[in-house]
Formats: sequence, C-alpha cells, structure tokens
Amino acid sequence: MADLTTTIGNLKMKNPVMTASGTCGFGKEIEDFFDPSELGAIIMKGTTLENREGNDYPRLAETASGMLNSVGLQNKGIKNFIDNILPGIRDYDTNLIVNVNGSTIDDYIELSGIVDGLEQINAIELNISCPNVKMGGMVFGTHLPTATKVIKEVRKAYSKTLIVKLSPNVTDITEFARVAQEEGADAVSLINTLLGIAIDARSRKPVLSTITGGLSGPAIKPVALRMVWQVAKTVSIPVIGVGGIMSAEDAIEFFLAGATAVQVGTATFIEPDAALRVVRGVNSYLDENNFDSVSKLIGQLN
Amino acid sequence: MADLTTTIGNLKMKNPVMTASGTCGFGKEIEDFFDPSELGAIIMKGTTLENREGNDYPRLAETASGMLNSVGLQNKGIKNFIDNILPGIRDYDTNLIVNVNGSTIDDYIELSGIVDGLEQINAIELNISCPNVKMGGMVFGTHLPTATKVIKEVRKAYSKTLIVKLSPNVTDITEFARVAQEEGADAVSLINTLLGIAIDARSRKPVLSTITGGLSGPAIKPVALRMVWQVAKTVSIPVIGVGGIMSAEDAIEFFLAGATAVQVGTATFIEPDAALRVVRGVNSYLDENNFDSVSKLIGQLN
Amino acid sequence: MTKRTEDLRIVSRRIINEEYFVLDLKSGCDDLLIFPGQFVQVRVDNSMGTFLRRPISVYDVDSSKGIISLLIKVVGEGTRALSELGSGDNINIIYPLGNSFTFPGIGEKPLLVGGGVGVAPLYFLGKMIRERGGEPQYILGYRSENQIIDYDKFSEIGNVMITTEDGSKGYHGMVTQHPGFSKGGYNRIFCCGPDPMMKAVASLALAGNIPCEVSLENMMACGIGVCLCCVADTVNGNVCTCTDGPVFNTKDLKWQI
Amino acid sequence: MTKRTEDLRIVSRRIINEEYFVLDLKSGCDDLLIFPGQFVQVRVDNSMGTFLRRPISVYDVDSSKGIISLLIKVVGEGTRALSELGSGDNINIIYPLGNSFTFPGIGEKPLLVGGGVGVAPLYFLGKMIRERGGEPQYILGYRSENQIIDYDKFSEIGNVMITTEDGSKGYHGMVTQHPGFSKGGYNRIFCCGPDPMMKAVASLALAGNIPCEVSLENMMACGIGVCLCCVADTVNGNVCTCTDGPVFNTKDLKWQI
Ligand SMILES: Cc1cc2nc3c(=O)[nH]c(=O)nc-3n(C[C@H](O)[C@H](O)[C@H](O)COP(=O)(O)OP(=O)(O)OC[C@H]3O[C@@H](n4cnc5c(N)ncnc54)[C@H](O)[C@@H]3O)c2cc1C
Ligand SMILES: Cc1cc2nc3c(=O)[nH]c(=O)nc-3n(C[C@H](O)[C@H](O)[C@H](O)COP(=O)(O)OP(=O)(O)OC[C@H]3O[C@@H](n4cnc5c(N)ncnc54)[C@H](O)[C@@H]3O)c2cc1C
Ligand SMILES: Cc1cc2nc3c(=O)[nH]c(=O)nc-3n(C[C@H](O)[C@H](O)[C@H](O)COP(=O)(O)O)c2cc1C
Ligand SMILES: Cc1cc2nc3c(=O)[nH]c(=O)nc-3n(C[C@H](O)[C@H](O)[C@H](O)COP(=O)(O)O)c2cc1C
Ligand code: FES
Ligand code: FES
Repeated sequence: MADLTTTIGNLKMKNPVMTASGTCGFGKEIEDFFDPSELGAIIMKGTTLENREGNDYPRLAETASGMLNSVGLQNKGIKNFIDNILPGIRDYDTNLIVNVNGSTIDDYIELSGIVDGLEQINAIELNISCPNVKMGGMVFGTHLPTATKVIKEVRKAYSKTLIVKLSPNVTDITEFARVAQEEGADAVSLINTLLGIAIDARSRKPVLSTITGGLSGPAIKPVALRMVWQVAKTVSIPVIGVGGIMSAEDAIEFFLAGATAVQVGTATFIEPDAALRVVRGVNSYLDENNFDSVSKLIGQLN
Repeated sequence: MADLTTTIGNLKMKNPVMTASGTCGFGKEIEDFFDPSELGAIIMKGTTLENREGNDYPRLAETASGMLNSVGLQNKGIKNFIDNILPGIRDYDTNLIVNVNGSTIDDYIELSGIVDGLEQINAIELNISCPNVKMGGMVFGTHLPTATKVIKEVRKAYSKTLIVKLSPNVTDITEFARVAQEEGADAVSLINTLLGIAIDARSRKPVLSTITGGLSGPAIKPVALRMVWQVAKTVSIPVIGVGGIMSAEDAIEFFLAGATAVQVGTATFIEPDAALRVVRGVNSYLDENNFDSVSKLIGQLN
Repeated sequence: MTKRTEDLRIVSRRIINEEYFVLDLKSGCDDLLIFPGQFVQVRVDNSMGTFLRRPISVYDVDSSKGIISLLIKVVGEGTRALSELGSGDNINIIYPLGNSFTFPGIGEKPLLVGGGVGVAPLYFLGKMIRERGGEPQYILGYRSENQIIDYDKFSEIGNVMITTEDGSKGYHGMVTQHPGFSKGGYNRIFCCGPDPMMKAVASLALAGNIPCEVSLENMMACGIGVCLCCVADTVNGNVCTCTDGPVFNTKDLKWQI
Repeated sequence: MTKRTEDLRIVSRRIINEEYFVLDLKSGCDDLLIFPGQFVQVRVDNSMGTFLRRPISVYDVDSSKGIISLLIKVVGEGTRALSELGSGDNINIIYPLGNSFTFPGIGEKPLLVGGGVGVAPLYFLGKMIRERGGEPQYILGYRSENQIIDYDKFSEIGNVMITTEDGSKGYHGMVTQHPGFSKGGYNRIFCCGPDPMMKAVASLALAGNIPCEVSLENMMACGIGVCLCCVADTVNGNVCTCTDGPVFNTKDLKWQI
C-alpha cells in the first residue's frame, strides 16, 4: 500500500481525494453509500452569510458527457450550518472545508472571519468562480483587480488554510493563480464550471430558468487538465485539480498534469461512491506501477 | 419546402449550412458520400502562404464526446491550392471559402490579397483562433489590440465577404466580435476549438505530440451556444455558429441562439454526410413546425 | 432500508405497447423494504447520449421474490436504450429513493388519479392499500384506448374508471371531468401524471377541501439530495424533489393553480 | 468501388479466444470490390466512451456472398463493446478505405510477416495471392500458443511458420529470428504488426535489399482524408495514413530504423 498522505497548506489529508463543492452536500447525504471519513477532505456545498433560495427550477440540463447546472448557491446560510449541520458531521475523521461565497467583498470577509472561528474547519475554499449568481461569483474570478482584492482581504480575515477556486472562463488562468499565490493563498483549485447554454429545439426555449449555467463532467476534462498543467507550471503552491474526474485513471491524469490533490464532482451524481472509488483506484495504480507514494506522480508527465 | 436561402455579406447561400474549416478538406474528399454543391458553402481547410507540414504525429486524442486535434495547419500553401486544387472544385454549385491563416500580420495581408484576386472565391474566413500553431493563430484571437490590427489590415486587403473566426479561449468573446464589426468584417464565426490536454495514464505521456490541442465535438456545444448567444446580442453583423453540431436539432439550437448560419465540423468524421443531413433535417423541422423560412428561427428563443 | 447501488438482473421484460414496457428486476436483497411513491435511479449503459441516470418510479415490488418492477415509457434516448434490454441483461440502479405517499388511515376512502405513465406509483400504492383492507378507487386517464396500461392488474385492486382523450374507451375527456370525480365518495386523493393534470386535480381537491398528494417528476441529476437541481418551490422554500419528494402534499406546493 | 456508409448485419460472430473474435458482416452490395490492406471505419453504437469510429482491417471478403470479415482484438472500450454484439445485430461501417498492398507479380516469392492482430490483412492478401497461383509463405508471431489465430485457415493458403515469445509453440523468439526469415527464398515482404516488429522487419528487408510493404495502424479520426490526424512522416512529407496508406513501402517512410 502506497503512501497517499497529502498536505495542502496546514491541511493534512489521508489521501489526495476530496469531494467538489456542491456535489456532495455536507457528506451526510452520502453516508448510505460510504463513510465520508475515507476521503482526504469534504468540500461542502457553497455557503453564504445569509439563507439563499437559489435559482428557479429548471436548474439542470443534460449535455453530451456532461451537464449544465444553475443551482445558484442555494443554502441556508452560515448560522444554520453552524447550528444544525456541523454538529452532525464534526466527528468525521476527515477535513471539513467550507466553500465560501458572497455578493460583495464584505460578505466574503465577514463569512471567512466567522468560519475562522470554527474549530472543526481547517480550511476554506474561496469560490470566486460561481457562474450562476447575478452578484459576485464569477465576476470576482474573471476580473483580475477584483480577484486580487477579494483574495487579499480574505487572507487577512482567515488564518488557516486558504484555497482559492478559479474560474476557467478567462483568457489566461495563470494570471489568477499567480495573484492568488502572491496574495497568500495556500493553494488554488481549478476548474469551476464552464459557462454554457442548453436549448430545447422542440419547445424553442432555453432549458435552464437562468438561460446560462455551468458545464461540468467528462466533457470539460481536457480543458481542466490543460489549465491545471498551465497553472502547475506557473505557481509553487499546490494545485487541486477538478473537472470531469470519473475514475482513478482520470485522477492520475490530473496528478501527472501537476495536481497535488483532486476533487470529484459530477461523478458522484452517477456513482454516489465515486470519490471512494478514486481513492481505491489510485492506490491500486500506485501499487501496480511501483510508486511508493502518490506525490511521486505529481507533474511526472514524460 | 421552407426557404433556406441565407445571405452573409455579399454571399448568397442556398442554405445556411457550411462545412467547418479543417474538417472537410476541399470538398473533393467527400464526393463519394454526397454532392458538396448541396451545401450553402464549403469552408476549406486552413491555408497559409507557404507549404506547412503541420505538427508531428500523434495529432489526435479522443475525449468524452469529443476529440483534441493538433494538426497545426498542415497544407501545401496558397499556390498549390490555386494550381492544383481549385481547378478540381471550381465548378461546384456552392460558395468556396478560404480559411486564411498566417504567422504574422503581413502573412495574413498578403494571403488575403492573393485570395481577393481569385474569381471563384467569394469570401474568406480569417482564422485568428487556431490553437495549434506556435506563431500567430490563437495569439491573434486572444489579444484584443492584435486582433483589431489584423482585422483592420485584412479588411483593407480583401474586398469581398470577410468572416472573422473567433477563439473561445477568452474571458469575453463579445469584445472580439465587436472589434470585428467595427473593423468592417461582414460576419463572425464561432467557436474555434477550446484549448485542452489529454494524458495517457498508462504510459504517463501526453497523447498529443504538442501536449495541448483543440477540443471539438458535442462536448463543447454548450459553450459554443452560449458564446453565439452572447455575440448575437452584441453585434448586428451575422453570426455563424459552430461547435459540436451533429444533427439538425443541434443546428436549430444555434439558429435559436442567434446564428444566421452554421458550420458542421467534427461530425463529418463520424458521418461523412453529416452536413447534408443537417440541411435536410433543418428543412424538415421548418416544415413540421410551420416556419416558411429559416430566417424566422434566428434568435427566436422563447 | 438504506439507499444502495446494485446491479439487478432483468428477469422479464414485458412489452405493453410501442410506448410502454415493464422490466422485472431481481434484487440481491432478500428483504426489500420499499414504499409506494419511491423511485430508483437507473444507469443507462447502452446509450451514447445518456450521461445521467434516469429516475423511474417503482411500479410494483414482490418482496418475497426480491423483484422490483418498473413501468417505463419511451420518450427519449435513455428510455429507448432501456427498452432494448432484455431478460438476462443487468441494469444498475440506486434505490430506494425519495419519500412515499402517506398511507391512508383505516376507513379512509382513497381516490388514486393517474395519467399516462404516472399510473406507475399508483399501482404499487393501491396494491398496498388493498392488502391492508382498504378499497382504492382509480380514475386513470389516457390519450386513447391502446395506451391503457395493465387494466386487469389495476382492476384486481380496486374499481377502475378510465378516461380517454379521444373517447375510444371509458369516459371521453380528462380525469377531472369523469363523473366519478364529481360524485365524491373519497376523502383522500393521490395523484401522478402530467403537470397540468396534477394541477387540475389539486385545484379541485383544494376546492373540495380534500387532502391531496402528488408525485412530481422534476428533472434530476443525482436523486440523492446532493446536487440541488430537482427543487420544487414549496411553502418552506426550494426543497429537493428527490429527498423531500417526489411526493408532496399539494398544500405545501407553491403552484399557480 | 466508391466509399460508402452502410449498416451491415452481423451474420456470425466467432470467438477465437478471450482476446480475439471475428465478425462476418453481410453487405447490401452485391459486387464487393475490396483489396487486401484496405480497412473499414466501424461506428460503435453501444458504448458510452467511444466517440470516434474505429479503423479495422478487412480480414476476408467473400464477394459472391457479400460477406466482409473483420478480425478484432479487444484492447479498450470500443473493441470491447463490439465484442458484445452478436448475430443479427447491425453494425455501421464506412468502407472500403485506404490503399492496398501492391500485388506481387507472377513468379515473385512473397513472405507475409504478421504479429498479433496484424495478421488480419495478411490473410486476405495471402488468399488473393494463392487464388492467382502464387505461393505465400507466412511467418506469424504471437505471444504464446493460445494467442494463435486461425492456424488452419492460414495453412490452407501457404506454408505457415509460427514464432511465440514464450516458446509454447513454433520457434521461440521474434519473427525476425525465425530461421525461415534468414534462410531467404522470398523476394517481397508484406508485413503488419506492432511497430517495433515492423521496424525490425523493415530494417532486415532494407539490409537484404528486398522490397517491403507495411500496414500502419495510426490513430484515425475520419478515415477518409479530411482531418489530417493520421499522418505518417514520409519522404514526401506528412501524408494521410487513411488515404495514402495504410500500406506504405518502407523506403518511403522516414522511420528511425
Ligand atoms: C421521481 C420520478 C419518477 C419517474 N417515474 C417514471 C416512471 O415510472 N416511468 C417512466 O417512464 N418515467 C418516469 N419518470 C420520467 C423519466 O425519468 C423520464 O421520462 C426519463 O428520464 C426520460 O429519459 P430519456 O433519456 O428517455 O429522455 P430525454 O432524451 O432525456 O428527454 C426526452 C424528453 O423528455 C423530457 N424529460 C426528460 N426527463 C423529464 C422529466 N423528469 N420530466 C419532464 N420531462 C422530462 C425532456 O425535456 C425531453 O423533452 C419519472 C421521473 C421522476 C423524476
Ligand atoms: C488501418 C488500421 C487497421 C486496423 N486493423 C485492425 C484489425 O484488423 N483488428 C484490430 O483488432 N485492430 C485493428 N486496428 C487497431 C484498432 O483500430 C484499435 O485497436 C482500436 O481502435 C482500439 O479501440 P478501443 O476503443 O478498443 O481502444 P481505446 O480505448 O481507444 O484504446 C485502448 C488502447 O489502445 C491504444 N490504441 C487505440 N487505437 C490505437 C491505434 N490505432 N494504434 C495504436 N494504439 C491504439 C490506445 O492508445 C489505448 O492505449 C487497426 C488500426 C488501423 C489504423
Ligand atoms: C450541481 C453543482 C453544484 C455546484 N456548486 C458549487 C458550489 O457551490 N461551489 C463551488 O465552488 N463549485 C460548485 N460546483 C462546481 C464543482 O465543484 C466543480 O468545480 C465542477 O463541477 C467541475 O468538476 P466536475 O466536472 O467533477 O463536476 C458545482 C457543480 C455542480 C455540478
Ligand atoms: C481536425 C480539425 C482541424 C481543424 N482545422 C481548422 C482550420 O484549419 N481552420 C479553422 O479555422 N478551424 C479549424 N478547425 C476548427 C473547426 O473548424 C471548428 O471550429 C471546431 O472543430 C468546432 O466545431 P465542431 O465541434 O463542429 O468540430 C479544425 C478542427 C478539427 C477537429
Ligand atoms: S436530483 Fe440531485 S438533489 Fe435531487
Ligand atoms: S484519419 Fe482523418 S485524415 Fe486520416
């Protein structure tokens, strides 16, 4: 059995596999299928200061080897999380990571500050790349000066491990990764969803209530791999790869491209234990190919 | 039978369906499967001033619902086209469009000037979005001032219908479309391929000799539809939609998103007569849904 | 029972007409505890264009034999691919999912109103009601006579009133126009069918002050409450149809009716 | 014959071992004019992960019956899906594609060297040579005895020399080490197999000044010369393996041998 332990900032993980935000609830929802403690970390669904109802139904469109969603950060707010959700998951033997969202820089700062005070939470993922909200979200992640500002401020407000989640809807994602590093982020995660549209030719209507949504799943894997590869060559902080990972083989590809850890997203919708399968498959791959640790794979593209 | 005729600049087309550059050779190659004259236009494979050998093999990676290519503009140059290819296709009863490429602005100008003198060619597609060449290509299409410059100069050198092909690898594609319109382009076509990578987990090697390549096929359709929709709302010149069109239904979606015409690319690799099937299917759709002309569909998203 | 992912063997495929078919699946679980209204998420392995699983209601359960039956209507690529499977093929499902209909109390007189493929969960519900001594009444609406699904099976359970849109069988019209509907004699309604039908039924139930539960068919990605794509707008805000539903009491739904 | 796209019915599926199988396809065309070395592009409809068609050589043709045979090795998802099809299923192919081996002249003594699934086009070639009075010699290399493909079929055509990597049958070693190779007695070589094997054969042919043709298995998207993805590096620059090949004279290839 190879060494799967991985470190991101101050986060010690038993393995480099996490759930992607918004695709695994708070871990609780998948307990019937496997023990969330078997993963390196659970990145929980996007959280905001206040309760949000998200966008109107329909929020989903199936596309070729992927899907569009326009959930729009539906969540009951940080207070509800602390009071009603955290107590039920605090005892997981894994890292719990809050995915932090806001409409304004002040929102981000305030929320990060609150989460900083939560003993059970060792890291946040700063989401400046949600394509499905009118205010904030992707706007922060596609405009360099704004991204710089929000990362700088959140870094001041948050003392533990800070992961910045980048948007792929930009000309040069390495600029954003570089800024994250310069502003003190401990890691970057990429990619969030690609902005897309689905149209129903029969009804001549957009499928989503919001018209545009975020594309995820295997369809985007080539783009995600490319961006991880570009970013890993640019920054020295760890890169967390996400986008279309369905299997251990996909995860290996991300490690080879330069990712230190990976997140499993949409795959969970099809196989609820997809993330666990990735952990096990990566382990087998390492054994079969005589690697004694997963770190030996990182960036090792021949 | 509905009216399928379509006009782009001075180009009169019997229907709004073209082949996408680099996916149908010069039309000749698919004659065994159908008569190229049945299409609105043939956009021929990327042409440069001089002979180019393109990139090394392997140039292809299959991906989920798509593929990456890194052909790199292999072609025998404009002189060979004029001397050896054009005579064999000049009699097609359709529009022949040259896809113009270069490494420098001067290349683009010179090539456009030469093509301007060719009686049988009524339009060019200015490709400033090829992701597979080191010099030129996508660099022109992802940097606004450079794009402006090359479009301006080519507009001076080329008197007939000028279509500018845009890259999707940008933060805001509408900026590029706006510039194309301002500089006198008659139409924009989008999207070219998304930059991506494929890695073989077994050999731990990139699949392509060039590492990165261009992603095409159904995987990218949601992104292409989104960009067509954004651009069609921004500019008043016609928008030509391309990206993942496999069927008439896909084409209809592009018309609804605002495209005046469409191009069929990768689909031809799977069904050599894919473009013809799109023509026929669009016609049936119009009849079944009581539209007397395809133009009535454009931008008609309910 | 806990939710699980399992490969089930198709032990029989029964074609009802060119649109509908029934698959009987043999579970490895010898103690199936599934309730009427619950559904499964079917993985479609034999179709290029189907990425997500497809939610399908449980049509019937034979716990003693470990058999789960699905009634499926071919509407698109996924259901078409499923229709091409046969006995002996495996099918991977996640089950059992969602909540279930509220079981009527003793002495309650349930009316089960279904339309098209929406009759699926109502068969299982009616069967359970009957097994516990209740007397379900059905009003089932179809486009036309040849669309009628398993009339005999339903008739074994309770009185079946049929409506067809073209009048080829039963009452000519919509379910809500059937005399059995206005005549009354029921004090609970369970309904599943196309949205307009459920809304019409719900609005009459509301007018008559009769409790009414409907089973929604919202589009789903995960079916297990993690994607938040399937939401229904309720008095409690947006809730997941796959976990808080698919069965809702219409008084909780913010429907424009 | 012109290239065409057609649905062909599988009239028989023959399993050779757990890796190899043969499909016999019935064409609607009653005058099959296909040459040895040509290939078909198979659409794989029953696999989620297969987007492009798969190039497969023509293993045999029975023109009078309109049958095209393919010998397929399961290596990945596409070929696995094809292996799950059976008699009566349809398969869509584009055919016939590519150039063909140069037919040896009267009196020429051809040596056909194949490795693994690369023996496929050599069966058809040998059969045609035999039908025209020639005497093909085969050296066929396999990993091991149980990998050997249709030994009897090949033996009907000409003398078959076998090599295995593990020595379980025939000569223990590589095809180029077989005594039949060094002994000579041939003045043309036709070769298809893994790249290292073809390079080894080509380099010996070159040394012996013997004309040698190889059939390349470059990755292909279209198979009809429109994508330019399948190029081979030749003395004439990059040319398409699908239209200018798959058969090349080794003297035209810029191989590092
Ligand atoms: C809880 C639940 C229970 C269901 N029970 C059954 C059942 O017992 N039997 C049965 O046959 N079907 C049932 N359905 C509907 C079934 O899930 C869809 O018909 C199926 O997903 C369509 O898949 P497809 O690939 O064939 O069609 P697609 O190609 O995906 O779609 C074809 C057309 O149907 C529409 N469509 C697809 N899914 C839905 C949906 N969920 N609601 C409305 N329109 C949709 C699409 O927009 C499209 O126009 C149920 C759905 C839910 C949510
Ligand atoms: C002209 C030509 C003729 C061929 N004739 C035959 C034949 O008669 N019988 C036969 O079984 N196969 C033949 N092949 C090879 C066959 O096309 C591949 O094995 C097949 O495409 C693999 O598909 P897959 O989906 O099963 O595997 P994939 O999942 O696509 O790939 C599995 C593994 O095989 C590798 N691979 C895939 N395609 C090729 C290729 N073309 N060359 C080298 N490696 C590849 C991949 O990189 C991967 O490692 C031929 C190929 C060509 C180009
Ligand atoms: C339904 C859905 C909801 C998502 N919600 C969030 C979110 O709240 N915060 C976030 O940072 N990313 C969110 N994402 C993006 C994913 O975390 C991930 O970046 C993306 O889906 C790509 O990975 P995948 O292809 O493995 O799904 C969401 C994705 C999906 C499909
Ligand atoms: C093999 C290949 C070669 C291509 N060559 C060119 C080219 O020379 N010039 C160009 O403008 N676009 C080229 N393209 C891009 C296509 O014209 C088209 O924009 C893209 O593939 C998206 O459409 P599709 O998904 O329908 O293929 C090429 C695409 C492929 C797959
Ligand atoms: S379908 Fe994913 S939450 Fe309901
Ligand atoms: S495979 Fe497309 S040109 Fe050869």
